[in-house]
Amino acid sequence: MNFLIINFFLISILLLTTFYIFKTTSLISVVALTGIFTLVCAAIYVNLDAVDVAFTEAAVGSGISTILMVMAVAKLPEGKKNELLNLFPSILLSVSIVIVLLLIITNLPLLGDPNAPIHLHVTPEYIKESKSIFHIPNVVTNILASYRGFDTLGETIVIFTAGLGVIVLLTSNTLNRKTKFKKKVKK
Amino acid sequence: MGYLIHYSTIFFLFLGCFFILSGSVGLIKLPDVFSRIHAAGLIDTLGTGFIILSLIIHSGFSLLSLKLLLIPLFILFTSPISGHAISLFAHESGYKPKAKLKR
Amino acid sequence: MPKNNPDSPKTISIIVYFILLFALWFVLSGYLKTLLLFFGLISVIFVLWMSVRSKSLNYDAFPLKLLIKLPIYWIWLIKEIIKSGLTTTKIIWKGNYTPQLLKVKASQKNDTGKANYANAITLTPGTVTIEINKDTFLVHALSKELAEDLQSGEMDKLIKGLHK
Amino acid sequence: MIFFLALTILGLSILFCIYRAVKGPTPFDRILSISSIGTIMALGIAIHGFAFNRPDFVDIALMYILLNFLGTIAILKFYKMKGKKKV
Repeated sequence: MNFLIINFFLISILLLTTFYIFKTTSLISVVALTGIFTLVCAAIYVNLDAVDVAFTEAAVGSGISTILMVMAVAKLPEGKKNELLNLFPSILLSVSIVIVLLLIITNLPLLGDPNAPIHLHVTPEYIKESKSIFHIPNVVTNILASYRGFDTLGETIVIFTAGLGVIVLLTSNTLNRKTKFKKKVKK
Repeated sequence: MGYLIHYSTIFFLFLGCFFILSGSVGLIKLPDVFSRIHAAGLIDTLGTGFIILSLIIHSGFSLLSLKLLLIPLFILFTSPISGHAISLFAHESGYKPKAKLKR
Repeated sequence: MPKNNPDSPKTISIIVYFILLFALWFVLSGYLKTLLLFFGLISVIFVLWMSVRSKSLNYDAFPLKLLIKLPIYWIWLIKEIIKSGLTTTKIIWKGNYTPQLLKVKASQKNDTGKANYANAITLTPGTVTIEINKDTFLVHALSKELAEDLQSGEMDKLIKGLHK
Repeated sequence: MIFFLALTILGLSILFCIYRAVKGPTPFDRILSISSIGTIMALGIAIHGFAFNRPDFVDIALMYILLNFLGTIAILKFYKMKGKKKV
């Protein structure tokens, strides 16, 4: 019950921020509101017990995509605004996607249903064997780091890039370097 | 002893929640950007501190409580930097605070 | 750019960084198996090597004297944060804010001390350092008592003693 | 049960912060409220872990706080690149 209430609250915040992302015209506030959107998305994943997805969502969404969007906005010509010239095609596209997704949802198994197809095939073996083979208590870590090692390597590279973003942002300032260079030239 | 742990958990948890609530009320109520930074600082320091303290008391001493202790430690380093950066850039981009300079 | 200070030799601060990073790794993972500890050691050494190579380490940050005095300072800082936080909460709920701008003199000599003082001012709720000139800070305070509290110079003196 | 009550209070304060993020006259108000939302959300995740008896969630709360700081500095850097201009 509590689980459902929390989910409902988070999704209503998500809808609220989406509405205002659609409505605002200044690009920097769109970037800022997208930051809230990603944070709430990751919180929903935490609530659904998908811890690793939440990790990746927070790292990629809040770490990399914010930086990329900020850089893109900085490169735009001045005075550019979030203009919506023709609304009709985008509304048509999103409404059709929503209809397709709603049709798919009715065919999905219930959340946490033990007889769902994914819980019958490999998962029991993972839960039984992984601890005795790898001696690490966390099953998700076992699956990610050893059964699907190569897959995770790619994800880890993404997270590593987020770390590099931290270093690039926090240590050297390219703008300062340029102005210093100009001063030297003037002298 | 068990009662003491239970009630102190409740006390510190709601103290932290009270500070977070008053910080967010301050975000709405206060008049300009420079004053609102104080409210955000209230959320960052006192709200986080008391909530983490209550969770540490609840969980007892273990590796988990050390992990919890890392949260206020990181806040101690990151919160003043972001607060200072916001106020500095707001000042540089030409927003003047409502207060006048006192000699 | 981090400068090399003769007072704090490079090797000692690298050792301190190593201990801190390894402690962080251990707290976050919590494994005691030899193999995993070895992996942790390798990753810590790799990170240290990378940051020495990219020159993003600050060798000035850990003089040994400061590390000993730091816990006492933190306890004092927490007391100060709680005190000014209560004042700020009272101001927010009552609504009688009288914002103040004031200039504060910093008597610390080195950059680390000044940064520490500015951070301490910003960390206590109710006062924010806006601008830092050479040794005067432009501070925004939420009310008169908070401003007077800062101008009495207690915090300045204590942090000056910390960095001696 | 206390944890759920605390989560409700945190949700209420998140709503207040979103009001400021949406309305805020200056962009700095928006950045400020986003950093506070990040902090409150991280605390909420920590409390949520204790409420559902899964205290391992503290790791995510830790990472949230670090990434929140990173996002704040990233958006502010944009202003340094643009110089003195109101967007």
